[in-house]
Formats: sequence, structure tokens, C-alpha cells
Amino acid sequence: MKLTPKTATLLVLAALIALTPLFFPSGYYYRVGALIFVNGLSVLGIVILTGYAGQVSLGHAGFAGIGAYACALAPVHLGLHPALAIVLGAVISAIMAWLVGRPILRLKGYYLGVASLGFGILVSMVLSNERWLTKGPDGIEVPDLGLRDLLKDMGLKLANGEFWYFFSGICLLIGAWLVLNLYNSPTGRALRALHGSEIAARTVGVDVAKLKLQAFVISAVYASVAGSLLALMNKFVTPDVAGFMHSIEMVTMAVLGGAGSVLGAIFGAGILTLLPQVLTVFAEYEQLMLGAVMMLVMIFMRDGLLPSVLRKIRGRGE
Amino acid sequence: MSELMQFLLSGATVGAVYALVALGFTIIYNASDVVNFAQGEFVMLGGMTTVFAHAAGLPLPLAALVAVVATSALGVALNKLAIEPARGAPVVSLIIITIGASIFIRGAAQLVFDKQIHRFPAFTGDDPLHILGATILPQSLWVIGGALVVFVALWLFFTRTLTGRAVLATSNNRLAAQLVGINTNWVMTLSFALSAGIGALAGVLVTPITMTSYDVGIALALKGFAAAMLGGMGNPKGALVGGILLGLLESLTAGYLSSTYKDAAAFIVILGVLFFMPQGLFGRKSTDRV
Amino acid sequence: MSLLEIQGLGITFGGLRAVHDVSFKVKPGEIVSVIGPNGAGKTTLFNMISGVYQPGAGKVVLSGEDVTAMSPHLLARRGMSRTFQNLQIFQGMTVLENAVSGYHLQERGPILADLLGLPSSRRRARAAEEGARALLARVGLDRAAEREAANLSYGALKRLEIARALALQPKVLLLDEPAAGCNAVETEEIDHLIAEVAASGVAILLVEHDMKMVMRISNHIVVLDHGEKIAEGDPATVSRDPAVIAAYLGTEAEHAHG
Amino acid sequence: DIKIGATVSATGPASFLGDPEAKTLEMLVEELNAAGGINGEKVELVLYDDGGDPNKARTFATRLVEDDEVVAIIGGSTTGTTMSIISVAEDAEVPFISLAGAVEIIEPVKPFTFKTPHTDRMACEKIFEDMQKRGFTKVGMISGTDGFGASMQAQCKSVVGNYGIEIVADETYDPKDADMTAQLTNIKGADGIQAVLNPGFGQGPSIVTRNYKQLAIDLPLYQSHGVASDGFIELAGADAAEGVRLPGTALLIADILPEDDAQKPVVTAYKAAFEAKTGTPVGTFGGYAHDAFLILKDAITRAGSAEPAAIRDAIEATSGLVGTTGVYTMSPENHLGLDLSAFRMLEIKGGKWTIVE
Amino acid sequence: MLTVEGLRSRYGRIEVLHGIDLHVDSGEIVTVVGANGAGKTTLLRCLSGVQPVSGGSITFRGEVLTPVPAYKRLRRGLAQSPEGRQIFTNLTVEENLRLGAFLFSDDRVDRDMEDAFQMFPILKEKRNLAAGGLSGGQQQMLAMARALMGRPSCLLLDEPSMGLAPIIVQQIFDVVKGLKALNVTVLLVEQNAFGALKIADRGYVMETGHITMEGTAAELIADPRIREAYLGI
Ligand SMILES: Nc1ncnc2c1ncn2[C@@H]1O[C@H](COP(=O)(O)OP(=O)(O)OP(=O)(O)O)[C@@H](O)[C@H]1O
Ligand SMILES: Nc1ncnc2c1ncn2[C@@H]1O[C@H](COP(=O)(O)OP(=O)(O)OP(=O)(O)O)[C@@H](O)[C@H]1O
Ligand SMILES: [Mg+2]
Ligand SMILES: [Mg+2]
Repeated sequence: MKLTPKTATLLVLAALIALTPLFFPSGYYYRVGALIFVNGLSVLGIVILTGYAGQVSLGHAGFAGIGAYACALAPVHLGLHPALAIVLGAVISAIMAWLVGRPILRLKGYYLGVASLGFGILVSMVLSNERWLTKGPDGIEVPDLGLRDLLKDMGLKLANGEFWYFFSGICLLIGAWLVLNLYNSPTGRALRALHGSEIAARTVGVDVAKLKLQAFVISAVYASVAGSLLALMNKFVTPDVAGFMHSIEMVTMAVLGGAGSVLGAIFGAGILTLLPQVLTVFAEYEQLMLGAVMMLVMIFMRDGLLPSVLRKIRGRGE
Repeated sequence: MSELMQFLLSGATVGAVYALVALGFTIIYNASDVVNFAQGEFVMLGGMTTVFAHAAGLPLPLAALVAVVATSALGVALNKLAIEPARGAPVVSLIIITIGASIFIRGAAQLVFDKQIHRFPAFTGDDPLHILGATILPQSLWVIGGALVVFVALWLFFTRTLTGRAVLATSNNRLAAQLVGINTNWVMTLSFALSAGIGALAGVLVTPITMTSYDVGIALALKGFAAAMLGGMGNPKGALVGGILLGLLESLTAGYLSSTYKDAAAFIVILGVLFFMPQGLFGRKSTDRV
Repeated sequence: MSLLEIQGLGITFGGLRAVHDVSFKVKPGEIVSVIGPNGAGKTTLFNMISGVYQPGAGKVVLSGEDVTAMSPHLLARRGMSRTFQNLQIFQGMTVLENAVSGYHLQERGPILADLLGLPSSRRRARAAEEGARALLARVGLDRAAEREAANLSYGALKRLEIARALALQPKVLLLDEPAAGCNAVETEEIDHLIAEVAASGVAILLVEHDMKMVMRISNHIVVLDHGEKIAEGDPATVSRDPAVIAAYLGTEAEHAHG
Repeated sequence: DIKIGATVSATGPASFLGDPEAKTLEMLVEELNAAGGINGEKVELVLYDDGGDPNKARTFATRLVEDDEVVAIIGGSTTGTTMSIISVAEDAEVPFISLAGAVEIIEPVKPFTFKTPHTDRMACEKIFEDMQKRGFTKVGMISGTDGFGASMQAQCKSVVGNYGIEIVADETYDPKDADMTAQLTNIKGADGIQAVLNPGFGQGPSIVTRNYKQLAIDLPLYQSHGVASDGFIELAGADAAEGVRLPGTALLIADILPEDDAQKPVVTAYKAAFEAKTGTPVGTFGGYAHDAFLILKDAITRAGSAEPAAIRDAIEATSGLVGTTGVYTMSPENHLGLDLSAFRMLEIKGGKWTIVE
Repeated sequence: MLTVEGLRSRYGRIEVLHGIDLHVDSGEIVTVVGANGAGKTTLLRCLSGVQPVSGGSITFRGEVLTPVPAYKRLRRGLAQSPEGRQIFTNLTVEENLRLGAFLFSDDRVDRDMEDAFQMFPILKEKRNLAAGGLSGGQQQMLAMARALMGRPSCLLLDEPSMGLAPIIVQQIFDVVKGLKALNVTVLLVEQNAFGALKIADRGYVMETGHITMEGTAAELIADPRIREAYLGI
């Protein structure tokens, strides 16, 4: 069988997820791994929206917030199983994305950025201010997903960290598989086409408004599910999850790693999740280093880390 | 009546702060299409440098001058060290660079300065002026005046000087700008120096009112960005009007509706405006044809 | 019966009557050229017909249906396709992908199928790719298929746009200066291609300043000046029309025949 | 060595809290090691900066217990970060002393979780007690929308009825706001209003105080313990701050405490050391970290062991321990160990803190 | 006046100019013809400095140009009307022209502008409109006019007749011919090879990054290979 870029990406990803735990000295590494996967999942949505379709969102954390709070609230108020709460969150996010996206996706560039930013801020404001429901800025507890206990009953005993590592790893794999499928599919090509020239895309028959909306909705679902997973994993969530900084972080991860490629974006999520952990040795210089790393990567690897590195490697191969 | 007047004065004060930040965005944006997310840090540096220079014994006006000059120099350094080497990179990459720069500057400021909140005395005292039963601090007039002066200066710069036109030309078509003899690197350097200087000036003016600390930059940049977009990015008129409008919206909402959701109201209005005017109030429509 | 009917089309830009009361018809298999001085309103006319601009007056009728101001993607579904005077290629895609994108209407399917990578989705994509490769060969770009489209020279891009427009298998094809940036020999190749397409029953509307080409292949010529139709007829009639010579052809008129 | 872990918000929106906390912990560990450590063992502090992000705080907490294998954790500058650390500490059975205000942290009691600051409810009670004494029945509130302000606002509203006081105006502001005159104008206009309370920290309360003066509002203004530091007087300006009351700790009034006050030596020593080391004025928050460390040191010393379980038991048995915030006496039912007496009602007069009565 | 020796240039790792040798003497009109993708545009971009050179040299009036940044080359007298017009779409027509004379601030700027308006009256009509709204041909005229505003001693023209009405094409070629009288040197890249050769003194033929033929214009027009491959006669 010929190794297409798609299967290659999936294999690399699966191998990384399966094999790195062999080198983990302590349970903490599972936690970091799981965080990378969850962040990676949310960034995959950005790959579709920004990397493929070229639309900027500075408010996607809003959807993460919806997903997270769905898991905090639905089990308590609606008696829903947390797993179903993930679905509920995704559905609400999708509906919100559809409602919000229709008017704002007509905007371009920074204007779309500021409109989506407004949406994100509205969500985080509601989460902070409606204390009766969300318990306000100090956050709210989230019930256990319960899947680990289920596995235990089936004879598979995993520590909490291990469980979340593998569970979010599998979610990431599925998420990546979908995005990779999209890339070379008719829809994916149409998305990339409208990125290249909206007017030309329309003249070849692409329903640009509808397609942008679809991309927006899908990416919202990604963010929402990632938010849900984060909340369930932490068993606690605060409105920060929907905050502006989180939105910026998502975009940064995608661009830093290479927004147009799945592996790149996940790579970016990895780097930006790991950096604060690694930089703790610099104590007070941590922020300084973080900023410097971001600048250096973008200066010397303008298309993002992974694409640039790959190009270097290929260049040498020739 | 006096209530409304108070809300208006309060809104104008806050709006002028936003307008000053928004004005700072204009030049770099006009030169490069990049929204410089480190703009808020320039404002912070203006305030913090003045605080520390003042504490070190410099008289306030001199301290302020030092702050503006030093921040401009930093703007130039940012361009030379981070933006220029990345020439030709996509705009998103440049934006991430400015985000990185903002984190970097904040990190440096907490080391060089400290993490305390600071302010320095208002330029002309704290005795409020009374207007129609409402009050306003003299420093607010400084801020409003500052915003107006910067606006007029920028407006003249972009519409009346060839250099201003060269800045616009650089972002519009860098290649063509070089072909007509514009030193685009120099234009970028100038833009960063001016933007940073305006940012620092904003910091100097607003600190007696809003206080400052190493991390005030993000919030200011965010509001300034929103204001600039409301008015139409790149147009000084838009920055001024957008800023003041945002401030008024906030204070009127806080006064008459709900202080909790005043920011929400502001964003809802922005969404509404963009719905009907996708380029903001005064943004120029791109005139590219197919 | 005419396939495309333009009835009294007009538009103004801030007081400027860019196009005013222009009417004509195009039949299947016919090549109708629109010529006229720079700024006469040819591209604007195209933009109105193809739904990029909303006409201020008049109607566009396609296969008997009023399609005035209809969104371009709906027009595409009804068989209209075009190229652009100011290149509109899909940046960030390969030449092949650009051409495949032209097959959008044929290859598109439910987004869910595409996300899940269902066999149906892959089948659609494969069919489109085969078609695209054949088209690239027709415009002489087959060797560049895997190249980044943005890296092509100007003339090559013009041909890529033609290929993409043909991919729609249009009933009406609008070509805005297809031969710009091509030399005489290359222009002749494009000539043949257009004639071939027309022969297969496609109605072609052409804007072009290369008079040799226009005179060679047009069945009918519409002349615009200052937004208004000043002459109309077969090539021989038009090229002898004194008004046309004065406004547009100049001494070139002789070359066209010479 | 005894490894003690800490994760505080030394940067980010809560750095007012985390920064002095981090500096205090570093200073105290240095002092302690210079003096020979605990039970002859040196103490090693593993300190992380979570930037106020609960998600990061949880990761650092995991790192502290799993990777650094610390015997106890101090930290969680905010309620948000604290809440996300709790389950990590509880699962790993490592004692955790929080530096955040909310009651939920210790109510219901969790075996390994303790905290040093008074709860915000206690601050409300202290304030309303004072208002009641002055005969106020109608008051206004203007609160920050950050965690601190919002939580205190909610607590105050839930206990205010006990004091026969009614809240007739309830406004909020964003912690980064530049001007609060609009909200204050509304408060000023509220019917029969007699006093105003402003829960919040950071620069917000200073701006509120200055706007208060600007609008010439002629009612007593109460601030919260969130701004209990000399810095507040400086920022608001002595003029505007004149007459402001707030519930503070002994730390602020080290020099005017009576000689026989049990806290006097503790607060004087800490204040002197901190200000000498950092050059910035002490505040209540650094004091929380000081007390957390003190409790831990005391517990390890008494336990004679650095086993987490033993430390936990010893912390729970803390009794009569004098800290900067108050005197701690813990029990299985009470993982805070402070009462209202730890708060002192202070008033700013002539640019200085004074004790009311 | 302008000498190019062994000029090489690449996009990334792909070399598209493999050692170009040509020269243009003072006051001469020299044209380069070639098929799509031959590298004509790349050559002109190298000359004006917006495209990096990876080998060889460019000498202009005795000075080696290679290290001179693009924006300084106009000061040396080298102006370009680039492929794709590259006008400032967001600025008005007049602003475009004034920027063409960015280096000068004397009265001649206004006179030059009047000359430009005389040459292309349509530009005068549209002087206060955003250049992006111009028709394709009008933009091409603007690009040409803007290049002339820079008072070049050597003008590099990349397909100046593209998209122009026949009557204007004729006019453009007349203008170019007229430049000779003003002692302006012209390097002209044209797809309308016949038109170009008719006004040129000499010509070069370029194929996939090489110069494959050169000669006087008359020689080239007469050459059957050229007639077949480029002139379509
Ligand atoms: N969006 C617009 N804004 C302002 N003016 C416009 C716009 N579009 C077209 N025009 C004007 O309308 C007229 C017709 O332009 P159009 O592009 O249709 O001409 P054309 O016939 O295609 O010319 P060319 O042969 O040069 O391409 C021109 O004068 C042009 O300036
Ligand atoms: N930006 C680029 N990146 C990579 N390759 C490029 C780029 N621009 C041009 N090329 C390639 O360089 C070669 C020469 O292109 P150039 O544009 O110089 O040709 P040209 O002779 O001007 O053609 P035309 O007549 O079509 O304008 C072509 O093979 C083209 O594909
Ligand atoms: Mg046209
Ligand atoms: Mg070319």
C-alpha cells in the first residue's frame, strides 16, 4: 500500500501517543500529554477554519467555554450523563456558531477577528456574571466522566492521568483523521479555494457563505469538545476557559506549528503547552523566554515550525 | 440632567483613553497591515518608565519625555530585530510576532520595574472642574486634548505629507513602493517609532487616572483594538470616533442599564455596526477589481 | 434560440455611467466579442452578467430564466463560467488543485461524507482530478500540474484560468482578455481552444484587445464606448465602421486585415 | 531535605496576590535554612507560577506531587486556582494550604485541604458589624467583577440581612476599568443611602476612591481587605482615602499595635524583613503565605516527620499559633482556624492607618 | 549603459535565469522576446532589485548595481513599469503619480504630471479616484505614467501594451520611440513582439532562462525562426 500523507500523519501521531509513555518517569507527564492532546484537538478546528478556509477567529474559546460548562451544568441540572453533556455542549456550540457565524462571516480579516472576539467575550462575561448558574469567576466543579470506572469494571485499571492521556489521545486521533479526510476532499478543496480567492471560488460554483458557515460550525464543535474534555479532566472549570487569552492561545498554537497542516498544528499545541512547563527553570525569566521563543520561531520559520522543519529535511534530501 | 452629563464626561474620559491607544495602532497598520498587539505594552512602558524616572528624581515633564523617547527607541528595536527579519512572512506570522513581543516586553517590565501598581500626580492637580452639575478631573482634559492633538497630527500626516502617503503606499503595495524609490524599511522603522511614541504618550497621559503596572497593556490593547475596528482600522478619524464612542457606550450602559454588562453592550454595538458597515465607520473599502 | 440575452444592462459608479443600456444575444456555439476602448465598460459588463456586480438597470436572461444579479455560485450551477482580467487564481494551491476546483459542482457532496472520507467522497475527487489533468494538457500546463500555482508566470496563469473555467463544462463562457500576456503564437493556440469549445455548442462571450484574434474567431462583435453600444455586427462590418476606427482601432484596423 | 511545593499566581491578573506570596515564601525558606531548617533538615521550596490560570495550577500541582514528590503544597492564590488544585492534593493525600479567600475551599471540610486567609464572608461580617454600630441601614455596593470582588459581593449579599441592613444600590466594574464615575453617580443617587462598600482588589478600589472624591460623595466608604496595604493610600491619594474604613489585619498596623498584642512581634518581624528584602510595602496577601508557611513549619516540627499524612494530622492539631493574619487554632471541623477577632476595623486618617475605637 | 553578465536568479531552489548576458547602450531601445515562463519578468525584477540575484553582475553607468537596494535604483535613474501593473490601488490616481515622483519635490513634478495627463487624458479625468477602480487598461496607463514620473534615464517596461486598446498600444509605442529623443534608454519586454521590434534598435530572444539569439531588430524580424515562433507570421 502506498503511504499517503494522510496515513503517514495518522501513523506518526498514533505512534507518538502509544510509545512516548514508555519514557514517562512519572504520572505528571501523562497530565502534560493529555493537555497537549486536548489543546491539539481544539487547534484542529482552527486548522479547518483558518488554515484551510483562511477565516480568522479570535473568539473560539467561547465555544470551549460552552463545551466546558455544558459538562459542569448538564449533569447537575438535567441529570445528563457527562458523556452526553459533551454531545449537548457540541450541539449548543454548533447552534451558536451557526447563529453567530451567519452575520459575522461576511466580514473579512481583522473585522471578522473583532466580531468573533466580541462573541468570545460575551460568552465569558455570561459565564462570569451569571453566578446563579455558573457560580461566577471562581469556577465550578465538574462531575467525573465515569468512563474510567467503567473500564475498571471491565478489568482495565488505569490511573487517572493515564486514563486521560489515552482517552484524549484517541479523541485527538479521531479528530485528526476527520480533518485529514477533509483536506483533499471536494469540500476541503473548496475551502482552500475560497481562501485563495473568494470571488473565483464563487464563480466555480462554491456557495461561499454556506461553506464558511460549515467550517465555522465544525471548528466550533472541535473547540467545544476540547473544552468539555478539559473540564472533565480537571473536574473543575472557570470562565477563563472562554477568555480572550485562551482564544489567542489557540490561534497562536495553530500558526506557530503551521496552521495549514494537521501535524503542524498539533505540534504547535505541543510546543505551547510544554513551553511553560520547561521554562519554569527560568523562574522569573519565564515570560521573557516564552515571548522570545514565539518571536524567534515566527522570524525564522515563517510558515510555522513543522512545515519549515520538513522543508529543511526535504531540502537536504535532494 | 447632571447625571447624563456625568455619564458623558466619564465616557469621554474613558473614550479618549481608548482613542489614544487606537490611534497608536493606525500607523503600523497603515504601513504593514499588521495590527500590532504589542501596542498596549507601549502604553504600559510610557507610564511605567515615567513612574520610575520620576521616582529616580527627574522632574515629571522630563521623565515623560524620557519615557516617550525610550519607548520609541524600543519600537524601532522591535522593528529591526523582529519585524524586518521576518519580511515577506504572512501577516498572521507577523501578528504572532507582535503577540510574542508583547509577552516579552511584559516579562521584561516585571523584571526591570516591578509588579506593583503605580501612578504619578496629575499634571494640573486633582481639583475637579464642574460642568453643568457634573465633574471632570483636569487630567481627563489632558487625555482628551492629547487624543485630539494626536488625531490632528496623524490626519495631517496621512493626508498632507508625502511621507504619510509613502506609509500608505508601503502597505498597499510594497513592491511598487520600492520601485518608486521609497525605502520601505525606513518607512517601517518610522512607523514603529511613531506608533510606540504615541503609545507611550498615551501611557503618560492616562496613568494619573488609570494607574499603571506591568500588565495593563493587554486590556488596553484589546479595547483600543475594538475601538479602532469600530471606527475602521487605519483611519485616524475612525480611531478617534471609535474610541470616544466605545467609551460613551460603556459609561451610558453602566449608568442606565447595567454596569455588569457594559462591555457586552459595547461589543453588541460593534457587531451591529459591522453588520451594516463591514469596514467600520470610516474604514476604507478595498478597491481591488477583478 | 439565444442562450444568453442581455437586455438594457446598466450601472453607475458614483455618477459615472460605466455601462448604459447595453443589449445583445448570444446563441449556443456562437462567439460574441465585446470590444471597445479602455474603460469602455467591458469588464464591468462581464461583472454584471456573472453576478459580481448588481446591475443598476436591465436584465440578464440565461436559457429563458431571468438571472439578473444572481449570485455567481448559482449562475455557475446554471452553466455560466468565466475568467478574470485581473487574475483570480487560488493562492496556496497547486496548479492541478486549481483546475480540480473548477469541478466543484460535479465533485461536491455532503460535507459529512468528506469528513469521514467515505469512498463516495474519494470517488468524486478522483473523477474530478482525471478531468482536470486532461484539461491541463489541453492548455499546455500538464507538466506544471504539481507546481504551486502562485509560482507560474503571468501567461501560464491566464491559461490556468481558462482551464479552470472550462472545468465547469459551461453552457456560457465569459473570457476577459484570455490572450493578454501571450505572444502571437500562444494566442493562436488559445484561439483554437476557444473555437473548439464553441464548436461543442458553448456560447462564448469574449473581451479581447488582440484584434487579429477577435476578427478571426468572432461570429459577432459588440462595440462599447463610454459604456454604450456604438456598433454591432460581423467582424468585417465592424472593422470598417468609422466610429469604431476612430474610437478604438486606430491604424490597427489595417493590420487586422493585412 | 524536606521538599515543599508551592504554586502561586506570581504573574497574570492575580499577581497582586501571587507576587508577594512568592517573595514571602522564598524569603522565609531562606531564613529558615539559615537558621538550620526544621528538625535539622533543610527545606527545599519548589515554586511555580501558574499565572492565575486554574488549568496551569492543576498541572503544576500534579507536577509537584507526582514529579517533585513534595510533602505539602502551599498555594492557589485565587479561589479558581485553589479549587482546581484541591482534587489533585486530595487524591494524592498531600496536605494543601490554600491562600485564597472563598469559604467553599474548606466548607465542607476536606481531609487534606486547609487555608490561611479569612473568608470573604468574615470580611463582610466585620464590615456590616461596623456599619450596624454606626446605625446604617441602607448601603450601596460597587464590586469588581474579578473572582475576589464577585465572590465577596455574593457573600456580603447573603449575610447582610443578619445585620438589618439593606443593599439599595449594587454596581460592578471590570478590574481594568479606567473610570467608575458612572456607577458611583448611580449609587450617589440611590434613595436614603448611608454608606458604600467596595469589594475588590488591584487598582479598581483606588480609582473608585478617587472618583468618590471627585464626585464629592459625602458618605462613609468601606473598602475590603483586598486593598489592605500602604500602597492603597498612596495610589488613592491620602486626600481621597481620608476616612476610608476596611477590615485589615495586624500586619498593616504593626507600629501602632499595643505592646501587649500577641501578634506584634510576628508582624513587626515579617514587615521588617519583607520590606527590607523587596523594597515594597507589606500587604495582607504576603501575610497569608507567611502564615501558611508558619503553619507548615510548626506542623512538621511537631510531627517530627515529613510524611504527608503525619503533617496533615499535625496541621489539623495546630493550636494557638500566632500568625500575621490572626491566631490559628485548627480542628477536624475547622480547617481555617481564624475567627472574626483576627480582623481589625481600620480607618485611614491623615494618610495613616488607625484602629477604629 | 546597462550591462548584464552571467546573471543568475532563483526562486527558492529552482533557478530560472541561467546566466544572462545582455547590454543596452545609452539611448537605445532594446527588446526581449520569449514565451510564457521564459524568465523575462524575472530578468527585469533582477534589474530593478526586487528579485535577489544569485550570480553574475549588473552594471549600470559604470556602477555595479547588485548591492544597491531596490529603492535606491530609481535614484540611479532606473525605473520600472512592472508586470501586473502594481499600482497603489487604495490611493488616488494623482497620489500614484506623485509617489512616482517620490524622490523629487520641485515644480517639475506638477509639469511632469500635466505631461502624463496629456499623454493619457483619461487619467486626468480620474485623478481623484482610487486607482483600484480603474479599468485594466487604465491601470496599465497609470503604471507607465508613474514610471515616467520618476524621470528615468533607463526605463524597464514589462509588457506595457498588455490590456490596452489597439489605438493606445500604438500610442504607447510612439511614446517609447519618443523617449529616444529625450535620450532615455529603454529595455522593453513585450508579447506584442512585432510591435516591439518595429520600434526597437536591437532585440534578444529568451528561452527558459537563456538568451538564445540576439541581433538588430531588422535581423530578428526577418529571421524565419522568430517569425514562426513569436510573430506567428
Ligand atoms: N468599482 C468601480 N469603482 C469605480 N469605477 C469603476 C469601478 N468599476 C469600473 N469602474 C469604471 O468604469 C469604467 C469601465 O471599466 P471597465 O473595467 O469595465 O472597462 P473595460 O472596458 O474593461 O476596460 P479595459 O479594456 O481597460 O479593461 C472605467 O472608467 C472604470 O474606471
Ligand atoms: N514567485 C515565483 N516562485 C517560483 N517560481 C516562479 C515565481 N515567479 C516565476 N516563477 C517561475 O520562473 C519562471 C520565469 O517566470 P517569469 O515570470 O520570469 O516568465 P516570463 O518570461 O515573464 O513569462 P510571461 O510571459 O508569462 O510573463 C517560470 O517558470 C515561472 O514559473
Ligand atoms: Mg477590462
Ligand atoms: Mg512576465
